[in-house]
Amino acid sequence: MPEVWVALYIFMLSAFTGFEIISRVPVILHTPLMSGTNFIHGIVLVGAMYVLLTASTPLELAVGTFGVFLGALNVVGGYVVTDRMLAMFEEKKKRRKE
Amino acid sequence: MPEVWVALYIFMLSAFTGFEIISRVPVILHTPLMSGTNFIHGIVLVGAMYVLLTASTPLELAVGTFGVFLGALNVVGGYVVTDRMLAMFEEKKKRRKE
Amino acid sequence: MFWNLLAMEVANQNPVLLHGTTAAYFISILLFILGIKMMSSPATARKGIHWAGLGMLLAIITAFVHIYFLGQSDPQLFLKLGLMVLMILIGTAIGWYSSLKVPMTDMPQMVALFNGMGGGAAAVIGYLDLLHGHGPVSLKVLAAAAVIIGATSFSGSIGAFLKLQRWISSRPITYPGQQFVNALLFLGSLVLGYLSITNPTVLNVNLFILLPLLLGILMTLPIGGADMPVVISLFNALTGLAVAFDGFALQNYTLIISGTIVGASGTLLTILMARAMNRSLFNILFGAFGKVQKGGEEEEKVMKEMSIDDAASILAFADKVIIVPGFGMAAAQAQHKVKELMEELEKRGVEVKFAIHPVAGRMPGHMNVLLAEADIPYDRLYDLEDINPEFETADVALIIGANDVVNPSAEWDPNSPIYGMPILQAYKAKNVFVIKRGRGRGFAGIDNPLFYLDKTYMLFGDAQKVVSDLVQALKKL
Amino acid sequence: MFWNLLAMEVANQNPVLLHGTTAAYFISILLFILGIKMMSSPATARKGIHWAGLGMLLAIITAFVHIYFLGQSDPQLFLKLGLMVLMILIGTAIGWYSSLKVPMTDMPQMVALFNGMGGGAAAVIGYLDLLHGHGPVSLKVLAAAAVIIGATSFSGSIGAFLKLQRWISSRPITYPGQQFVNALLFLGSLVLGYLSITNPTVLNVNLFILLPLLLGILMTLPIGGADMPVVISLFNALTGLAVAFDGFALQNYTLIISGTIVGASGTLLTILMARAMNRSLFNILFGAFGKVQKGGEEEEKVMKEMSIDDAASILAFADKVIIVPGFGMAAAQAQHKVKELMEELEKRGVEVKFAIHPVAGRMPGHMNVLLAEADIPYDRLYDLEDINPEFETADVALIIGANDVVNPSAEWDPNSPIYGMPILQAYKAKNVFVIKRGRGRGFAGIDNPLFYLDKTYMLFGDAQKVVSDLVQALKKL
Ligand SMILES: NC(=O)c1ccc[n+]([C@@H]2O[C@H](COP(=O)([O-])OP(=O)(O)OC[C@H]3O[C@@H](n4cnc5c(N)ncnc54)[C@H](OP(=O)(O)O)[C@@H]3O)[C@@H](O)[C@H]2O)c1
Ligand SMILES: NC(=O)c1ccc[n+]([C@@H]2O[C@H](COP(=O)([O-])OP(=O)(O)OC[C@H]3O[C@@H](n4cnc5c(N)ncnc54)[C@H](OP(=O)(O)O)[C@@H]3O)[C@@H](O)[C@H]2O)c1
Repeated sequence: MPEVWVALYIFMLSAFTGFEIISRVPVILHTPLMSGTNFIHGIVLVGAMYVLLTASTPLELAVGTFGVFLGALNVVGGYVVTDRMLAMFEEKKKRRKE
Repeated sequence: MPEVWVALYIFMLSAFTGFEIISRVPVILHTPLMSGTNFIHGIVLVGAMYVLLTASTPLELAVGTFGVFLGALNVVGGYVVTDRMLAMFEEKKKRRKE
Repeated sequence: MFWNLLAMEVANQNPVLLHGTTAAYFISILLFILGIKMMSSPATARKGIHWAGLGMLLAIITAFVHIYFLGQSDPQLFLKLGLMVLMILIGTAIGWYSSLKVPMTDMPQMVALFNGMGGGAAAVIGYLDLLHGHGPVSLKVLAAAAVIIGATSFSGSIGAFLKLQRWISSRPITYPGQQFVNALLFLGSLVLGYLSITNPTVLNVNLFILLPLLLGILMTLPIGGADMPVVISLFNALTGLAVAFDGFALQNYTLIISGTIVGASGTLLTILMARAMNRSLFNILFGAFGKVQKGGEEEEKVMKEMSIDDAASILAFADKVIIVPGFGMAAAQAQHKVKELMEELEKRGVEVKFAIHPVAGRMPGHMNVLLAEADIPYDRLYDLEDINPEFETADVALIIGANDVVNPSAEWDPNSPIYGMPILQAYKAKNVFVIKRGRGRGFAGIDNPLFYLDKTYMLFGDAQKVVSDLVQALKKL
Repeated sequence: MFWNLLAMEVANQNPVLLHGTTAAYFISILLFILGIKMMSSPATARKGIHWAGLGMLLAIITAFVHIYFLGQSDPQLFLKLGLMVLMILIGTAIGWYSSLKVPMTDMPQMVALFNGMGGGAAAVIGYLDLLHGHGPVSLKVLAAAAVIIGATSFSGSIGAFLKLQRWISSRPITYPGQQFVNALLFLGSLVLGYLSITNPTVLNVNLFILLPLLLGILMTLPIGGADMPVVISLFNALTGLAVAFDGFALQNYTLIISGTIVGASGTLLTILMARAMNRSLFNILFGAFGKVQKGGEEEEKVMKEMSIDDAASILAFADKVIIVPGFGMAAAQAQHKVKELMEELEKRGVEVKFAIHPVAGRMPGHMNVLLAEADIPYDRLYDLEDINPEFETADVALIIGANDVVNPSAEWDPNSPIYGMPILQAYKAKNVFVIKRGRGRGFAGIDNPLFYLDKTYMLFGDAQKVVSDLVQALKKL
């Protein structure tokens, strides 16, 4: 199968997967889930790292470095924020004892 | 990405898609849904057609032809049975008027 | 791997054909997925199968066009195309006719049958791939897996069909060492599969496909009638998986994706169905093993009969009557008479409710559809959870041709094959009236202790006749 | 397309590296998907983010290893690797510190901020791809789309952050022709995007990235504070999409799959969130457009105050009191005092219930957690649907630092920005007591007519102080 079609197939299947996983989340989880998926797109850090590798001019090097920095912020901040939010659910769960 | 990995990625995403779509179906739809997915794997007919094209000995020709026949039964029977079952839901829906 | 197919694809460097067919298959898969999504909600279910059907039509037409162009150098191309058309026509004729003719109540076995056909086709593809003998070992292993799974699903589904159609006994058939024999067959399949990969002679491969064929049929023997829908669903998932494996062998993404989706969704569906019956999958598959049915229990227990007039007068003076319809009402087409009965009782101030079990009848929603057809108001129908607490306060539970769905063995007898299945607790009502033709058993083929209770009275006869007699008697009161 | 990356991959024909990295990324994605799945159920939510975090760690390590081997011929390899490590360390330090330090109540803006960073990174990748100028047009179009979407998400998220942090006014900021200006900016982006593809000079590409940056910030201006969580979710989905487009440009499946999953799940999440607020997405995004706030309504309406002692005696002699906690209770850390108040009232035979709005506070579950911390029994807490019918029979609705969640404009005033949002109907209670510090507004920044009702009495002051005064007064009674 041609490469572009492979990418499209994967795109379609990923979209369905993402869409279906989320359907019917309780309201109470909306914000942490938003934050959690926010963390997932931190994978852009990996993309930025490869792009930095390809940099050949000083401009590209500078911009690429900046990209890695932004990506790292996304990953780390997204993780810590989500974890802090979700920690509250654990506490609640423990207290509820049901 | 190597071909085998592409296939594995697609396998994983398809599995998630299939799994997620079905979660939380009402009991009343179990049988028609089983029949509906039964129809979907009738796509094996298409596989059997390609295989028949590759047949080079009389044995292969005969077995391949048989495969196409089985596949066609799966497709047509699966479709009609599912449609008949699901037709009952439409009737019900109309009568319920809610 | 079908190396000559691959060679044809490589030789045929027509970009229009390549992108065109890939796009068409893409749309097919999209239609399949959307179709299944729609099928999982009652409101859109029927549109779902139509969308999926459209996808299938598109895929088949695409395959024809693609094969036509790929096979340009094959002298037998037109013979092969002709065979395909012919087989599809015959298959369509048989499949269409038989599935339209068959009564609604025999649907589960039809699903089993057509599922088996798909499994057979999947096995055939793996079989031919092994015979070809080309390609990397990893793909050969997948082809062999497709043969094992596909062939098991083929013969197992046929076994299920025969049982449900009562062409062989629908009771669990057991014998000592059954489990051992099946395990042996499975190991044998693995060994012969290994031989078919390393040394793909016609003999080896033919022997190889025989073992799982035997295994499938032997596997279904010990499974009781009531569990069959779950087992059919399992075979359905297996066929999906086999198709996906064929897809790897054929390097065909359409097969991989569709097959995997069915494999995964079918697995989940099987689990959901088993859970709805309160059984574990393991218990269903292996539960009957070794548990040889006791023949001793056949001492004739007594069913008390009651006259129509007596029954009518008790009904007339009841405060609350819960009607439990089952397969027998469907078979006798008694729903219109039941409506009359309801009206007659309500005229006398009796509160009438209908208790609908999710698997009453032979089709999901069977009872709802029939009662709706007779214009019985929807708000008189109650689900299992809603009605069960009410039986205690009902003066009469009137069972019309139901059996398994009110069988208290499910609660009382841990050795019963249906133990744990949720039932309508008709036995809690103050009186139980049962309309059935005689001592016939239900779908699950097991005895029902409810019929022998002190408070239970039988009204023997065809459901339509008995109910209409009841209406007459009520009118005369 | 990053042709030199592709060249490196082609040059490096090490099968161990190839299969190893692909397998590692495969596992990362699996962990992401399973993580999101777990995050969508309260019981497993926290384990979910840990799994996803593990996946991310694996992906980053894999990327380092892969880049190290791919870049063997690059004289700047170690400079680049060093920069990566440095940036990741700085990013980790800043991200970790700021998100640990920030108070729980400021979480929404932190999510916005970090989401914006991801959007920025996605835009940077597209930007560099355009500058490179190689590759087929179809991939260039995707790179340009990544720039537009990523940059809009970057500046829009920062705008949302500034608004939520109150560094700029959180009220909708509108001006005539706003819609037109934004449309113009969007069209301008498309034109410059076209130029950047056909003629990728540094000037063109730099101009190109500026427009969506402007668009993002202008788009968020007219959106009110209460709608911000939905808009942040939308930007989150957009960043996901931008990452997926980058993945196409980089031919990197990990980015394609993860980005698409976030794009799709984020889109659905946005719709669900908007639906939970009873708003349409269109209305949220464009609702404030042109609707210039009337300044005339600012005539001082009167809030009636009440003394602590009077309030305490009314509470003491009530039959039923419903307490509505909100952000103010969290800010004042008054939950332990509230517990005392509840006990004091129950001692006197008053029935006390807590009404919990799903978005009370600044975090989902904010109220539940705080009340649980104070050991208030779980069965005293009631959801919106369960408690709303009860306000009518309550003698007092005691509102502790809540504002938006009891704002009846949502039901009464079709012009209100929160019209249609489900609220706790405290206004139906016989008396309404409100504890807050003064005339401060809530998260949404809008006025609350409830405070001016005849039956409403204000108890001004810090929530902790007022509640503890109430407890003292009750004890003295
Ligand atoms: N609904 C579904 O989706 C579905 C699908 C597959 C399987 N099943 C299975 O089907 C069964 C359904 O239970 P059920 O209680 O509805 O039915 P059942 O257990 O099959 O019992 C039906 C009873 O009706 C009687 N009967 C048959 N024809 C009759 C007639 N003309 N007049 C009066 N009585 C008649 C039979 O006894 P006589 O012969 O003595 O008259 C029989 O005992 C369950 O075991 C379920 O698992 C359901
Ligand atoms: N829960 C979530 O997931 C979430 C996430 C993001 C946004 N939001 C939004 O947050 C809002 C929540 O509504 P809400 O009613 O809980 O809160 P609110 O509308 O933000 O109102 C809080 C009120 O508490 C008062 N207050 C502040 N500090 C206080 C203190 N120390 N003592 C006493 N009173 C104090 C304030 O008035 P004074 O200044 O006069 O004291 C203010 O009017 C909604 O608009 C919701 O959409 C919620």
